[in-house]
Amino acid sequence: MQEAMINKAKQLLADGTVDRVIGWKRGEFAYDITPAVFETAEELEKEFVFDDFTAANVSKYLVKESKKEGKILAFLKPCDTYSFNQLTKEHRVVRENVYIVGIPGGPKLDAEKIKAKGITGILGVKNENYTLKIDTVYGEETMPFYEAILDKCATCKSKKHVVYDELIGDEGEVLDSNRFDMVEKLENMTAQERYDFWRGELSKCIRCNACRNVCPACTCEKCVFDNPNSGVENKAPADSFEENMFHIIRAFHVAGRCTDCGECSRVCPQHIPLHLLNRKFIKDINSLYGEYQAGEDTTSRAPLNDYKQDDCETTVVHERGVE
Amino acid sequence: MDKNLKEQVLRSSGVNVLKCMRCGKCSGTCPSYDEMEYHPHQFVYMVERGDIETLMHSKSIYKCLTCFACVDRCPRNVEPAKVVEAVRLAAVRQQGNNHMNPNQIPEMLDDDLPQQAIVTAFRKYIK
Amino acid sequence: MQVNDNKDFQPLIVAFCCNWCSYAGADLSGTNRLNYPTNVKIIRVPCSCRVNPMFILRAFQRGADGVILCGCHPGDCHYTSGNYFTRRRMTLLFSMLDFLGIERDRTRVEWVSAAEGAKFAATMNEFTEAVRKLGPNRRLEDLRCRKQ
Amino acid sequence: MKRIGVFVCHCGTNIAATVDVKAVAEALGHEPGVVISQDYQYMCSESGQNLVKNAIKEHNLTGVVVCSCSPRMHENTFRKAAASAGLNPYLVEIANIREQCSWIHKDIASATEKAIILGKAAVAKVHLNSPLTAGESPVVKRALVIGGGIAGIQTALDIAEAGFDVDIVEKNPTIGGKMAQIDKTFPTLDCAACILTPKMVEASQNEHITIHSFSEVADVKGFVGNFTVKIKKKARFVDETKCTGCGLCTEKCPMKKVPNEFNMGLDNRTAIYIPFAQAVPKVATIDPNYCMMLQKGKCGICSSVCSVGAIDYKQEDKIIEQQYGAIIVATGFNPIKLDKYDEFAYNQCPDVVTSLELERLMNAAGPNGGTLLRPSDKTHPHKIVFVQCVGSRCDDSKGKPYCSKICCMYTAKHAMLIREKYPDTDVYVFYIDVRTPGKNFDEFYRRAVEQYNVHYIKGMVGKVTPRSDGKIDVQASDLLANEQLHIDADMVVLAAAIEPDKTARPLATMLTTQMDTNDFFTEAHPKLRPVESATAGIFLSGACQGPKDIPETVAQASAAAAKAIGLLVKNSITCNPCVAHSDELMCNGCSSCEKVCPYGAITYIDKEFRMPDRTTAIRRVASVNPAVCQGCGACTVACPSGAMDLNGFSNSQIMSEVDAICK
Repeated sequence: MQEAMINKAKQLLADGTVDRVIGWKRGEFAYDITPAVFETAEELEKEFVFDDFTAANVSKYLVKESKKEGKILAFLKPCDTYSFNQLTKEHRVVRENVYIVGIPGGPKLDAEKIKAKGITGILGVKNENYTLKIDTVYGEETMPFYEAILDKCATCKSKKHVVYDELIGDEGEVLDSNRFDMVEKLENMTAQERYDFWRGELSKCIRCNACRNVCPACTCEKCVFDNPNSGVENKAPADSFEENMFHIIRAFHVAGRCTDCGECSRVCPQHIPLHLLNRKFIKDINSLYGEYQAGEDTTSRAPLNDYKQDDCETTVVHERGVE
Repeated sequence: MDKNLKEQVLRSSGVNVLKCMRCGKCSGTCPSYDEMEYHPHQFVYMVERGDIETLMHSKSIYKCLTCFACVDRCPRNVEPAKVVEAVRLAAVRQQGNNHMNPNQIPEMLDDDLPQQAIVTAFRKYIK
Repeated sequence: MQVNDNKDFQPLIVAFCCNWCSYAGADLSGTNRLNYPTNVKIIRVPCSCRVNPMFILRAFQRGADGVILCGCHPGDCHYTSGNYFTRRRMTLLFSMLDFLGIERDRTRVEWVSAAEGAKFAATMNEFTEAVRKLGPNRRLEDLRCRKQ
Repeated sequence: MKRIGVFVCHCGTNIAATVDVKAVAEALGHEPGVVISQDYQYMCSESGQNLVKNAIKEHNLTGVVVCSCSPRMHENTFRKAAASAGLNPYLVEIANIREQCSWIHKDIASATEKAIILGKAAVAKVHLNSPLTAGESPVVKRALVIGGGIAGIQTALDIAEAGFDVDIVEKNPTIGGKMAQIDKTFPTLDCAACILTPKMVEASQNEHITIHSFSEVADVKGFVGNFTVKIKKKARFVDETKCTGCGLCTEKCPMKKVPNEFNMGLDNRTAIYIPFAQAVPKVATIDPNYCMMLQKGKCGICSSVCSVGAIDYKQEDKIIEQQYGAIIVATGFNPIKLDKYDEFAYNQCPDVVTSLELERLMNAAGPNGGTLLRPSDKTHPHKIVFVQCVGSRCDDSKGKPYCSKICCMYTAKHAMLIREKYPDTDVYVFYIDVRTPGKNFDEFYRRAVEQYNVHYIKGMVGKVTPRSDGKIDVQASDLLANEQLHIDADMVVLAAAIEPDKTARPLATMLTTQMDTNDFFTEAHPKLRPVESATAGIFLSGACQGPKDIPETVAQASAAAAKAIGLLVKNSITCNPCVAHSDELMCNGCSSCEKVCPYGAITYIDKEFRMPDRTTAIRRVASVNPAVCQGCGACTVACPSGAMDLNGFSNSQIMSEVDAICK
């Protein structure tokens, strides 16, 4: 796959279709893979990486990159295409300046899950018949492949590319996922249990802003939490409420725009399941205002920027069973 | 007037009789009109008033062909044929009142009565 | 189940009222001398759709025990569509607060027209009582702000 | 730090009886920034106002808080007082301690405490108030009327009468609209053409009125007082300025088999045509779908017979652009299509006609020269059945949910005219209800029954079946006689529901005006502002707002004209300064705000920004037109970055009120 992508990129650079390529390169560790921009065939040969750890969604980088001179090639996984479409809809990326090559999606691996098995010093991995062979400095280790995949991949919603200029590999389909299971489980708890659950999770927040910085829906020129005129400016969680406020408002601001790409939870260093907040909004929107998948197209109206005269009243919340 | 009966008819038909604007198109379109004592629009109105028993005892409920012309043409989607059907159903359900009691059987028996008739009678009335 | 009904607790209620219907409705309940508790403090906004979820969270953060939002009845908005947006936003916000385990009765949206002075007073009485029963807001409070 | 003055009003005993006003003034005097805190018996009285004015001057105040009655009562009073003392009026805030405090509470201690908190909130807010200036925007003294039916004509005439220029845009080759097709009018039975055509001529001759016939509105930009409209003048292949309307071309045109839309397709016209004798402008138009010259390049007869050389086969659509101060929508109505009502056999039998077709059949200028004949065999009908409410008052899935309003009356008119002219003809009207509210309307209907012996039968027709002998079997129930009827009619006339013109929906989008689910334009207030749309500067005239008969249409047309004139006489409009504005440095250009704006006040511009690294970047940012924005604030919540804020009710102002109350 990596080979095919490098060749495609080289070809498109050579024939002048694109001037730059956004892909991924390796950091200090085998599993430490970050988005990077390449300008020459040599750079691509040397550093371009695409493997089971390549989970990062590059669409957000295109907000800046697509506004630069010339055209950029972007390799987008199915989930990334939803983010890209949503950004196009919000005029955040310049579609004409991006050449999209759709590439197959995950499941991608979660290095944390491998480490949790006590496996350290990871040098590389190989998936052999769904057994993960892990090459470490201490020798080879194995574990079942599916035990090591990212949570966001375990509840994958779609293998379909909603936007692309060309595809490498076959087109997939929208999947029936069980992504709302955990939300439902929480909904069925008592209010006290839910409160305890979230207090436990959110109190771990260190306000590193990684969730905000990785989120393809959080592309504000300046975040309200950094805006002195907003009245809610704050940099760090000084008390138990501020992270509540931060995460509720962040989820509210991306409600109806979040494509459920799962990056927020993937990057959270404290392992807070932030995606559950977004999914709660998605689930509510689907059930109250009709099925809506952000990023599926570039023309539909976002549910929070829309209304029907016979929408339900807010009392639907109060009328839900016992607390 | 039996309120439960009205509710039963409304429930089993699924029809909101209050949507009727009394235009009479159902009766205007009904092929069995002349056969019926109560006509489709009257069915709807009488159900609205709760006068179900009169309808149940009228032969009209068996004259409806269930051709659905009234359902198709009603400007307000009231679906009169479903009301007729529901009244018919109410009548069928009330046949439970004339159940046969097994104790009555011996005196009804005579040599001319075919056995099959007894079996049929039970099947029909016991429920 | 609430064991005691917090008879002596004086909750702090913040009410956001739209200028055209609900604020006028609140004025009317004053004109008609209809009582409701002093716990309720009204903030005037041009339209219910001006109310940002941040205002509501901020009120809770700073120690409000209940927040109620009043606007024109759907279809009667002075700005034609404002309250329809309010309805969607608040439904989702309240649902999220519920999801986070915050007591549902601390938040409410009520449509009060300029003619409904009696409804305004009744709503405020009822809402204050409901919040009183819940007791002080602990789950959404910034304790730091109370220390002063 | 602001220098704030606090003024607590006793309102006689209205406030002072339950609120300790001295204590309030005392407590608020200790708030940060407050330099003077006073109480007075009647703050709104002249001496009370002088107290405020003097304090402003004496203490050099930069903010004023008045604790008094509702701002809905006296906010303006105190704003004016402040302005006269040289303080920006928007630096005044009111704390409502009467309606929302003293009048609803009995306990002095707690009411006083609450009054102090309300005062503190107002002080906190006024700290963040900034001076606002009501902007002014100029008014272009020209109006645009969209639609040239009786509504549009009347509106245009009234506006022209007041001395303003007005343009009519009509999509058809002639103005006149539906009324031109009508034979007689109820309830007086005078001839429609006799009262309409003089108005059409008057419109064409008025020096203030320009008629753009065969034209459509292509684009609308701008806002109240200053709309920029693109009008598409469709190619009619005839030079309007040269054509004299002599009609020779229409006589000579060899293509004579074109369905005549003016006569509802009941007869034919030629490919080059003038819709009717009194058309305005009386100019020929070539129908490119049928013209052999335009289709095949062969013919050219019209060009050769035209003595003034008006024919131009190469004419193309032309876009003209014009500025307007006000726009009046008068797009009117159409009868609905009857395709889905199979039971009435409209598509099967030529003798089943709509009421508008009947108008043409009976019109002296119609296909039969005014003699009522069956379309199928041109014989005289002896039995005619009228069916009311076809497609009106239906469930949404079956037709239109509303009453079309005009059918009861025009059917009575038709029935009466037929009985008058052909006494040997039996007329039956099947009705659900006869609705005749209006001056002399019920009397008119009663005349149809009592004087003309029209048979009114309560009950809807169930089925219409054309028979092989040429008769039409009409099956219906007579609900009062409780019997089913079969009438062997010669003709059936269907009172088809009316619906807004199809061009209305895209127009509403261009104008950013609201429509209801039936595509009728929504008025700004159903009772008090019935001829204005919610969008400033857009007015509604005639049936585009809801079903209307001619008198109502004309009344509304004149009312809309009056409202438009009220706008046009102004040289400029003062804008509400409490409007939204966007901080360009923070705006993402994501279009969320635009989507929720009911007034279309937000547009986007590409703006160049200097980046920290000294490069420049072009970003799409929102820009609010203060003349259009009404200040609801929907956009401020839709904006995720907080770039959008509202003057007078800013995020930080409301937040500071919240903080003051919750302290």
